[in-house]
Amino acid sequence: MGSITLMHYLVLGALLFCCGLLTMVVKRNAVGILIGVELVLNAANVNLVAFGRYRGAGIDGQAAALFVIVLAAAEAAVAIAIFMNFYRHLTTVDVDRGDLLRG
Amino acid sequence: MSSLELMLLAATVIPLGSFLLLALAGARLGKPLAGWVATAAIAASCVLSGLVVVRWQGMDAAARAAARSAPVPWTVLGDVPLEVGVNLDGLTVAVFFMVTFVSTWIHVFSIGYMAGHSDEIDGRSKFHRFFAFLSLFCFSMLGLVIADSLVLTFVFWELVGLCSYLLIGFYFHKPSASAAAIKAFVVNRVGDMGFILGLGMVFWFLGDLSLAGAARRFAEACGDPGSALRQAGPLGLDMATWLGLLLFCGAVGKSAQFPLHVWLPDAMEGPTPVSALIHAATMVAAGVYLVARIFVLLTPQALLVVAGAGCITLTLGALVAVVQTDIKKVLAYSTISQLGYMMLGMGVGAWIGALFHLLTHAFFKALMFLGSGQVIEGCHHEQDIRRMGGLWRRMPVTCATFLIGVLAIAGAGIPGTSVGLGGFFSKDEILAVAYSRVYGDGTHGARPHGSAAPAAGPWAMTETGHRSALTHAVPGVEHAQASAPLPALLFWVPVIVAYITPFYMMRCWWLTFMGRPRDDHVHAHARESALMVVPLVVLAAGTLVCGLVLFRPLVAEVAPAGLLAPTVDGHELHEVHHALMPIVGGAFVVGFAVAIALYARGLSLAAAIARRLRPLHRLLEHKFYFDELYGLVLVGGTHLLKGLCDLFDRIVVDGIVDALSASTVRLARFSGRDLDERVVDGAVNGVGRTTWELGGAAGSLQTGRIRLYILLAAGGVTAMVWLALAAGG
Amino acid sequence: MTEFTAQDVIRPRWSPALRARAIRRFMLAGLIIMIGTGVAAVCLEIFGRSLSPLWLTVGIVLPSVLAFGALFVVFAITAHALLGRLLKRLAFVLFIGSLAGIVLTAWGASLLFGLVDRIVAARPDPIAQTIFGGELTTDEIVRFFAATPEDPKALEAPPALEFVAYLLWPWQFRLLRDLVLALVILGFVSVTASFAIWWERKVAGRIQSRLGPMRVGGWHGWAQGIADGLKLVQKEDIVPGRADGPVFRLAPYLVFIPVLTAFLALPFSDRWVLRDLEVGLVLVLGLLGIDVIGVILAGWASHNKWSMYGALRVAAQMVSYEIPMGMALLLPVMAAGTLRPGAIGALQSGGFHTWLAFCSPFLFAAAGVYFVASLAACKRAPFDLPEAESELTGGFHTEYSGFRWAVFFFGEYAAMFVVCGLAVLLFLGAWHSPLPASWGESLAGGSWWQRGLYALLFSGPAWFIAKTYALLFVHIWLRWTLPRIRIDQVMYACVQVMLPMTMLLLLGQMFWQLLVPPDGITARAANIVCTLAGAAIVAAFVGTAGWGYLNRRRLVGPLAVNHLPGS
Amino acid sequence: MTGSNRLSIVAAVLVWLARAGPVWARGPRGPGPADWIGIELEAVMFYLLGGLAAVCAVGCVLSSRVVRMALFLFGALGAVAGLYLLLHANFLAAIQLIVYAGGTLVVIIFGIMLSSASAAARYRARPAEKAAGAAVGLLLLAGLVTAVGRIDWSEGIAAAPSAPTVDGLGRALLTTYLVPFELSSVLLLAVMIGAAWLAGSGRK
Repeated sequence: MGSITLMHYLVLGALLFCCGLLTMVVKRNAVGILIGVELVLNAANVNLVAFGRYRGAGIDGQAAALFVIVLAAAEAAVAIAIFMNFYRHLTTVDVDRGDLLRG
Repeated sequence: MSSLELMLLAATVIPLGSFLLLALAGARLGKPLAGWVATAAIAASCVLSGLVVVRWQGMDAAARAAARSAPVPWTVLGDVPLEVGVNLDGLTVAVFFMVTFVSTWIHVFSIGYMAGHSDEIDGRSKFHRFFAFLSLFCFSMLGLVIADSLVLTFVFWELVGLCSYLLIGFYFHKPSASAAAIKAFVVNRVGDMGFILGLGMVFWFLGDLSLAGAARRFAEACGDPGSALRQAGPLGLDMATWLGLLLFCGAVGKSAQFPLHVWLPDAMEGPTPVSALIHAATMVAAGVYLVARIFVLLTPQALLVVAGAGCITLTLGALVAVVQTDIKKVLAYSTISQLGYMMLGMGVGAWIGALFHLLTHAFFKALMFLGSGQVIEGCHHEQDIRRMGGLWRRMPVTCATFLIGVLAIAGAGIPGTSVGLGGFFSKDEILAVAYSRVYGDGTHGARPHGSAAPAAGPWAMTETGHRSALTHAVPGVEHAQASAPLPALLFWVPVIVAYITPFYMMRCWWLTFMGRPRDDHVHAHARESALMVVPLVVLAAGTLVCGLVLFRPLVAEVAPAGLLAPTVDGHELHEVHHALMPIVGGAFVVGFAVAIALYARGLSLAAAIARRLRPLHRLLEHKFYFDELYGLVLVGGTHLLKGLCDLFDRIVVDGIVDALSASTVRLARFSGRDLDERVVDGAVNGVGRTTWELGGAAGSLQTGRIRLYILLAAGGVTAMVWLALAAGG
Repeated sequence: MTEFTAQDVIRPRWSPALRARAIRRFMLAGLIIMIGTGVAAVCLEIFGRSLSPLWLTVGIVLPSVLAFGALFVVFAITAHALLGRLLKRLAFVLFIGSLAGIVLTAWGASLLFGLVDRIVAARPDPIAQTIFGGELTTDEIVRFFAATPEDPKALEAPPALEFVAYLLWPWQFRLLRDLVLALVILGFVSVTASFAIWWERKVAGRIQSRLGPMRVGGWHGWAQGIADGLKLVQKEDIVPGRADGPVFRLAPYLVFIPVLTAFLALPFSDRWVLRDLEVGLVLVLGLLGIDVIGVILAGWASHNKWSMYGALRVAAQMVSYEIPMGMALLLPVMAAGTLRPGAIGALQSGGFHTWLAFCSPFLFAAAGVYFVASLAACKRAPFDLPEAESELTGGFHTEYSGFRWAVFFFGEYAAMFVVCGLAVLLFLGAWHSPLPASWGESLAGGSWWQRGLYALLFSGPAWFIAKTYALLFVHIWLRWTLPRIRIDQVMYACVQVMLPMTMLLLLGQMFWQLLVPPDGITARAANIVCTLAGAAIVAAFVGTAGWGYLNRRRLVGPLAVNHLPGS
Repeated sequence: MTGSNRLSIVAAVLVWLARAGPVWARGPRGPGPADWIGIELEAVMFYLLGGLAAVCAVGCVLSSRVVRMALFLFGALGAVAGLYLLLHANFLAAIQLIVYAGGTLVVIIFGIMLSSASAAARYRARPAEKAAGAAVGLLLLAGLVTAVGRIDWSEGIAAAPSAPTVDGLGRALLTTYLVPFELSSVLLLAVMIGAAWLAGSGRK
């Protein structure tokens, strides 16, 4: 009765994922998009760890999540550096202004 | 590990420590101090190796064998164990001592030399960097000397090459220096390519990478007619010969032998102490050392190639040296020539003689290079001997020591006695062996041992015709030329060159130090540096005594430790010496006399002769056009390859395409115009138009707005999720 | 940043009427929630329905938390209004009382827990579990007390035990235990902070040849810290007009709460620890890292350029120094082979020479590196650039005043205690005394007073706190003796000096552990040398203080001397 | 109401609670894990933490100031760390705090501060975009939840509870995952250099 199953975590992961995606779509601030990405990655991580725990994958889920965390840190550093350059060139962080490559 | 091995190991590692110290903290040590650190390190190594030599002399054969411990297993490559150990024998000890001793004094010299040179690059002193490189070089060279496995040898071999590159290009902001460095590196790579292929063959065929083990396996394999090594390879030579030749390729590169000698003269772009250390005394000798170590892996055919290469090289070097005007270039070509002598010695079986020559040559060539460095430094970087002259007043010590070097390289000595300089003995020994190989009756080998085995084995002929220890080589082996006499050229060419050598050396010395000053400006400013004179004197003293005291016995002792014939029959050697005496005994006198006669009154007489023999002179001046030839062959070869590709493209590929198109045309005609135009064209145009319009539509989506892209992607994912759900029921 | 007028900046916030209204509202809300929850629970009880965890959370747990929160707010506002004046009068009693209360609570709680745990263990049916730990009924407790060795299941119980059973019953729930211990820790942190504030001012005074606070509370102004706290609590609550209100208000708690949480895994002794977590060290480090966010947000939300600069400096400095700090922590972790604080502490029980700092030269050096990095990570002088008052008028907390400012300071002193505690735990023998353990072996298993003596002399929270305070004193000492360095020097020191140094130390320790046999002559020699060096440092430390005390007449002016103890 | 009355009421409640046991513990129950997190408490904690994470995530979407978004992200990260604890991934929880909350988030906030022309600068998306985004997001959520809900996940609840994770994770990283581990170190190095170069390239 009512105990927590993998489904609960998956639903939570889906919710976090959709929120992250929405953040990316709705925010015009570049940093906002980065925050959305972090949410998405966290959603993936929750799923990974939950699968690892509930499907007997042992330590694998956690190891994968660890790599995701590391990659997220790296990604954030590079993204912020790019935003700095963006800001320096366009004096804004509004990503809609960064449409110089439009077709 | 025995204490001797430990001492050698320590002596090897000390320069590495110095390198690390200088690399990490060299800039803080400052200008003179960094140099003294490196000097102290190599001097410590020298003292250690000196102790080793002394103790080695005091040991009997059993103790020497006992002092050598088993190698340490490092790893296993496939099923071939890789072992590391110290190759402790007389040759190692001797060469080790020579390297450390010469290096020490060159270090001392360098401190004085670099003090007068600009060592600033981009406004920062690179003084410590120079000595760091020198230390690294010493470490690599010493490691090469004590390595007992081919793999280790190769590792240190490459390290030595790297150091050479770094030091030649020390003034890397000078285009010529950096070009010379790159040239040396690339040319050496060509040789090393062969070396590494040879290593691969050793690995493949012999399955043992240690020197001793490889030799043993080689002997076994060659004794067995069915073994893979005895299979015929390219050019009608068997695989055993190819193995040796490929290994020899490395030596060709490093020792600047005939096809790959072009880098050495250019390498004179490096600072002069570097030339002395690397391109005269030690590194180039490494090639000869390598051949000595892999001697037992060389078949008679391979030895013949070695001898041939040496013969060509020594001739080439000597001839070019005759017309060179740059003092360092003269020495460089004489180095090439002398290395050719050593290789020739190896090739004809004068194993001991060649190594003996290596050791004596190291001393007097280092001495002369340092002398030239003193001259260049004293004359404000003037290197052209035509503008020197009369320097003996200004530089008496340099002049005298240089003369000792010249005498040594010319093989000066009193014929018929045992009084003479190093070159006198070593060069004559090589010639004597060559003589006995050319004109001997091939039966020498049987005599000293009185052995019943016929002297027909492939490794029978070494030194004075004695049989090698590998007497189990099967008599049935088909090496017809093994016991046949060598071509007479191998004896006569070196003899002639022995006349040329004193000529060009005396020319160099005379033009530099004697006669009248030809350039007042140079002469007026010439001076000797006190610090730099000390190494000159020490090395001169070494040159005077080294031939007699130390090295001959040390080298000769290797034979019992190694795989060569145990004895050198002094008696017989003397006989040959005596026989040779009328032929080469007076060569140095003749050469000196001709040189002095030519140049006693300045350059005019020589210039006149040069004008008379203009084509020959120009040929020599352009160093037999080797650089131009290589440029032509390599660049032209590339063009040729391009042309071939072009032809292939035009004939084969285009042909196929043309044929296809022709058949298509026929097919199209055959199928009829209506069908073609209406259906096919319509379809094609329709596709094109659709694509165009789709592209336009997609282009309008291409807003450059990242959020829109994300939205679209998310929409796509959503659609797919729902589709999958719908499909899954 | 634009110009402000005073009217823009100061937003009047609080008045007695407002206060009363707020109290009424919160109380009402809390009561309604509680009653509602209670009614719901009773209804469920009557109808015998069981709840799924989701509805349990939404229907009962969440409302309970909210109700407690509301009532706590009421309590806080009331206390703020009423107790302030009361506190002023009864400062001494309250201070001593709270100190004693903390100790007694901790002690009593641990006794109670132990007792309840024994009851749980002695129970015949250990399988049945409930939501909060063990379904211990009062009957069982009574039975436990009534049981005799001859008859373990005696049912006849003296009626007096019934009441004891009701008192004991709640203690079996881990949540309640945690709540009690959290309160203890909160109290400890508060006492530490107010004590450290006074201490810092006294030390500063002595170092600067003056007396420091002398009046409040009588003996050497000991109550100054409490008085400061009270003053700050009573100050007007100011939020700059253009500040980002919620963030501005939230920031101090983002600084304070993670540090407080770090006490969760900080062991005061082998048994005085809230949770001896497997990943305790990493957790503490992570929590220490989090309080950067609060500081940055404080600077950002203040809408003041000094605050902003301070915040940027904090971000750069603290994030940078966390790396050498964490890497220096890795050395003892490597030596101990575990991240569990309790295990690391237990390793060092053999006396002065077994402390990890003295086990290898690299650990010895790492202790120093860690200490310097921890100074920077706590924004302490000489690395106090983020709040350099001569440049930034206070840095990130320029705009803060009153209670929030006090929270920042509580957070800072608590963080100092935590980093010093980590140093003590990892390098300086944790809760063990410097005396060799063999001396106290006979005491350890003796009667209760022998065990008490053992705890006092050889191992126990007292030692841990004493050693941590000693390091805290060094923090304070350094602040008043070293000049502040420039921000670029701070970053240089981190990135180009400390980082490579810790990397080398890490490598060195690695090779040390790989190559040096732990019982070999090298290890022993290093141990002896490091121990002697450590002893020399301590001796120098004490000697300097003693020399200063003996020469106080020369060092401090006559006014001060007249008031010094012993004159 | 007198004091004694009040006391008696409290005592009565206590007695009731003690005798009856908590309401919510009445259902049928199997043997729970021996550690202090019982199944039900785990569930409660899941709902609390998951709810916090969800609320913070939604807050991220809805808030218009980027600093607030960062704060919400902080909340979500902390809640996810708590979820890791529930999932017996202690080490991951600590790492989440150190790297994410202590490192990445600081970098993000740093980025916000350095790149905003003014504190109040807000860029609002157009309503149409918002509507489209919301539609897509909700549809996707619905699709995912439907997909998850189709499968019966109740089987296969983890049997082995809290094995020490640090040990296992360390071993796994240096054996099974050695290559990704080394690759990620290389990646971090590259990122470090790249980020430094990118951030510094503008100010010549």
